[in-house]
Amino acid sequence: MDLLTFFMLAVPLVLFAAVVILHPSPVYSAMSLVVVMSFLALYFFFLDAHMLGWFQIIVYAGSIMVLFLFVIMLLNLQNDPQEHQQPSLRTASRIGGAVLIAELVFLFSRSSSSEKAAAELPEGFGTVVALSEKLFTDFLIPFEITSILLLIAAVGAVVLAKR
Amino acid sequence: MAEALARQLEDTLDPTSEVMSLQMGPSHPATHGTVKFNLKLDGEKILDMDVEIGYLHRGFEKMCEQRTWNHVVPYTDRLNYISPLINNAGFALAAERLLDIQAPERCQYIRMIMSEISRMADHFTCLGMAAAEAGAISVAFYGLEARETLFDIITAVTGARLTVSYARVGGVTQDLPEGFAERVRGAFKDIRAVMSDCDNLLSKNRIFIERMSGVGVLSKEDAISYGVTGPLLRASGVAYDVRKSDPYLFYDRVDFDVPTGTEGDNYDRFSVRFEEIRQSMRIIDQALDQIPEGPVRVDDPRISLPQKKDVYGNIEGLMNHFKLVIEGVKIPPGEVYQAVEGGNGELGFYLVSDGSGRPYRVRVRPPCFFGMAALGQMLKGYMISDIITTFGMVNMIGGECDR
Amino acid sequence: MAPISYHLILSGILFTIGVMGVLLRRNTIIIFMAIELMLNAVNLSFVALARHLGSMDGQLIVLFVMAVAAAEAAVGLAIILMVFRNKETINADELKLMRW
Amino acid sequence: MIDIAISAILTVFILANIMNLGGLLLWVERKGSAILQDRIGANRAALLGKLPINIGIINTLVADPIKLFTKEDFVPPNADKFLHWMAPILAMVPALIAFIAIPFGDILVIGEREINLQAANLNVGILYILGMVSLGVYGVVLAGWASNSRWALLGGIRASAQMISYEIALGLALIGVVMTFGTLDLQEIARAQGHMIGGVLPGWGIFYQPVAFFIFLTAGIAESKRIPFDLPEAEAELISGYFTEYSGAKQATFMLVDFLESIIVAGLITTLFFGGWQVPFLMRDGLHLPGDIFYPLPSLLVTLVQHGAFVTKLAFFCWLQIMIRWTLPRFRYDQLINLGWKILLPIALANVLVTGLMILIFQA
Repeated sequence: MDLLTFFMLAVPLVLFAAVVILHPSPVYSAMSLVVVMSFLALYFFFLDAHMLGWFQIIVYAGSIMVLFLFVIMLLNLQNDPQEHQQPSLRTASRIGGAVLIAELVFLFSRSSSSEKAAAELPEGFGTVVALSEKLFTDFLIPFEITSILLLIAAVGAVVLAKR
Repeated sequence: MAEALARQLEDTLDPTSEVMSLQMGPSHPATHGTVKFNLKLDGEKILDMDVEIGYLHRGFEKMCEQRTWNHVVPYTDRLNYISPLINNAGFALAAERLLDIQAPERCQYIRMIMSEISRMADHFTCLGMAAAEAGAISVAFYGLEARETLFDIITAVTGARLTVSYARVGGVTQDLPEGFAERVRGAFKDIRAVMSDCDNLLSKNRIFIERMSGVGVLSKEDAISYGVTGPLLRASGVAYDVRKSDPYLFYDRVDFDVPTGTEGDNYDRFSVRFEEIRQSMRIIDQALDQIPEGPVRVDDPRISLPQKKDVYGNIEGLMNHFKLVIEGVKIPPGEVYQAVEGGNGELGFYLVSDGSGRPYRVRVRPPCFFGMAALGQMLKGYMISDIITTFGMVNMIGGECDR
Repeated sequence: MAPISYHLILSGILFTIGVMGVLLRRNTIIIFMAIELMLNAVNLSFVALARHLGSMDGQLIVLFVMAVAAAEAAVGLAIILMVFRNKETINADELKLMRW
Repeated sequence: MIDIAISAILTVFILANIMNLGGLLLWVERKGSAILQDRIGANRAALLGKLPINIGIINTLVADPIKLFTKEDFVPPNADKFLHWMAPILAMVPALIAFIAIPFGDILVIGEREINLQAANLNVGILYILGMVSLGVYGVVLAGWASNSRWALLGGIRASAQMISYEIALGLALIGVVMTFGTLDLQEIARAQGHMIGGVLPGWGIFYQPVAFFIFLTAGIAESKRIPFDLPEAEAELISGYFTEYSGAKQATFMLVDFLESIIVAGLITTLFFGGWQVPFLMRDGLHLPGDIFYPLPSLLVTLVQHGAFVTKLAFFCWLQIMIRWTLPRFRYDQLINLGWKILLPIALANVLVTGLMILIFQA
């Protein structure tokens, strides 16, 4: 993946991620997050994770975020009236976050492109076959546990929402 | 009033309240006949429902006091405008009871036949529109087609589709046209075909049954205490039909059943109306066999208008005509309540006469008014979609309900 | 292929934005979205490392993270709905009591 | 370079055709319903003054868009202007671009070059279409929210719940198909249906996955929000649901999206269950009739016949959806959700299980 593509994806990612946490309207936040998810999916494509890219769109952009929107609309949330939090904590977190990001950007400018080159990709990297072969052999037990977790979550959500 | 309005506004604007207040109507596609529902909703569930009627109030009862008895007849057309012939007959019957006369036998049969044809048209409209609002639009057009064949017959008899003004005190305006019986029986063939189509498309349709059954339940006791009549009451299991319990015209000479439901839900209402169309056809069939030849108006110059040739030909006829038109039929003082079975239930005319040519007081008991009163009770706890089907089955006709 | 550090730093920036969202916002749904953002930042580094090392393991972890995130979103949003029903607010500052 | 050009040409070809088909469907819906209901239907607007023949089709294809696109574009005063404007676009784009993964023919041979008749040759075509379908919900939901109208909001909420619920049944029905054919590539799936079962029965997906077909049809109609699943826009209940507050071109867009979605559903049904562009007995080199009879045919003719077959099947399923739309009443919200979760989902799961068992049995 060349640098131009990287920046074409990275800049909107950061911008929309910022909109997610800064916009007063929850709907705009959610929609920005959808954009972030979609850009991440593109990012995954360029990192040769084709399957994951589609999963990212279907699962995150297609389902989880619709769920968020559904709840926002169901509660009919308007813009946040005011954020009444301890101002000191607010300032501290703002400064801390800004410093951290600045540090990362600084690191970024310092990082050289003379690192160890990426490994050669094996045949069929990131395809359905490669993914599922691993999934159903090495990761079989985690896979089953995850499925049980999903089931529990589904039951839990139904029970909670019904009460 | 202002306080209530303010509270309502507050409810509407409160963003954190999960209860959403929604005003359905008066120009909502489902509120045909202009009516407004003030809803309190939790998601799609109806917490509270307030029915607001009166958008079509025209002062019918007051208007009648300014007109002679026969001039009231066109106003009655505008009550339940789908079945105006029943209203005509009801008003004429009431006036005749005040006069203490009987219309000629042929006239009574004609009124009965035309009432039943109107009832069928009414039920077809109700069922078709209910289906259309449930989404099955094709069925609505089939129902309208059947109604149109009936309206054709009505046009042939009366000269108008809706504003028929067919009855007069002491008779009807004109005799039946040539070949009426054959025409009606021919139309029945088409109607039976339409009904079997509707049967296949709706009565056996799983989606439709689930939309209708168990929805808008009105118990027998509630129905009676709300004063609901007609198909609504019969669907709740009370076999009350004015035609049976208090026969007018010659309903005691024909054989017919009063279909009833068991649950009091929309599906029962649907079935009751559907079955009533069949019973109406039975009644008309028998009446067409029994109908005698003879005059269609009472032979009394104080009540019936003279022949046109007398009006134009001799002074007595002209004067008679003049007196009847300008002063009206003189009905002796008294009061009367005459009920007929309208498309939606007991349609009652309470008339008071002071002996002049005009009614002193006219009061109509509109059948769907009581259905609308019970609507809130029927729908509490159900969903928005159920309003549509239940309201369709109550079959509110604005002209009748608001007068 | 851009150097691996680029991807990791981008991931770090996204994660920081997520953390700031949690700290700054008081609307639980937005906090929740910020958490999703953090999860995605981590996913990003997993995928980048998987690409760098030429091994599928990273991608598989991401798959699991997605499944868990879906479960988390379902339960979390159900909880938020419940809280809103009981408290009529989803402002994190007003939800001080653990029991409701 | 030439490959890119070919892809571009194919994409333009598909988009142009699909847009036309969408407009045509509007006419079929009007005229077809009129025939069904004993009405006359769209018949105003004649070509060159008064022609003896009624060409209502001109009306719906030309006059209607002109009328809709020149109407005032009204935005409610308290609406969210930006999202109100974005929503139709967000609804339209996924519906349009989903088509590029659907193959509409086998290969077209021009000189030495073999062109795969599929605008984008995606090896995960099914996932792509699922992704696009799941993105399509945003336009609807945002339209409902941005209009700042209670009716629209109710429509938006209904739409989001309905589309998420039925996506699951849709996806599980697809898994049965994917298991049968062992690929996610729609062109490969279409090619795999070219054989004959027992020499007479075409090897179409419906004969392997009949249950999945019915689930897919049901869930597909639900995804395209048409009767009996048109609750988000149920005109008797919610006026127009999520696009109550839209007018002019934007409303036309939403209407067109409905048709586009039903064309996608028809295209997917055709490809997955009815052999796509396959014609029974017709192979790439000619007609193979039972009993080893073989008529060689020119490659171009075969391609044209196959494309014709695809279009015919597509048209049939579009028509089928329109007929369903004019026949059935619509569900109620709770019944709809029940149907999705309590009936379709278990059946789809059982179908996946049975398919897996069958594959195990027949491979062993």
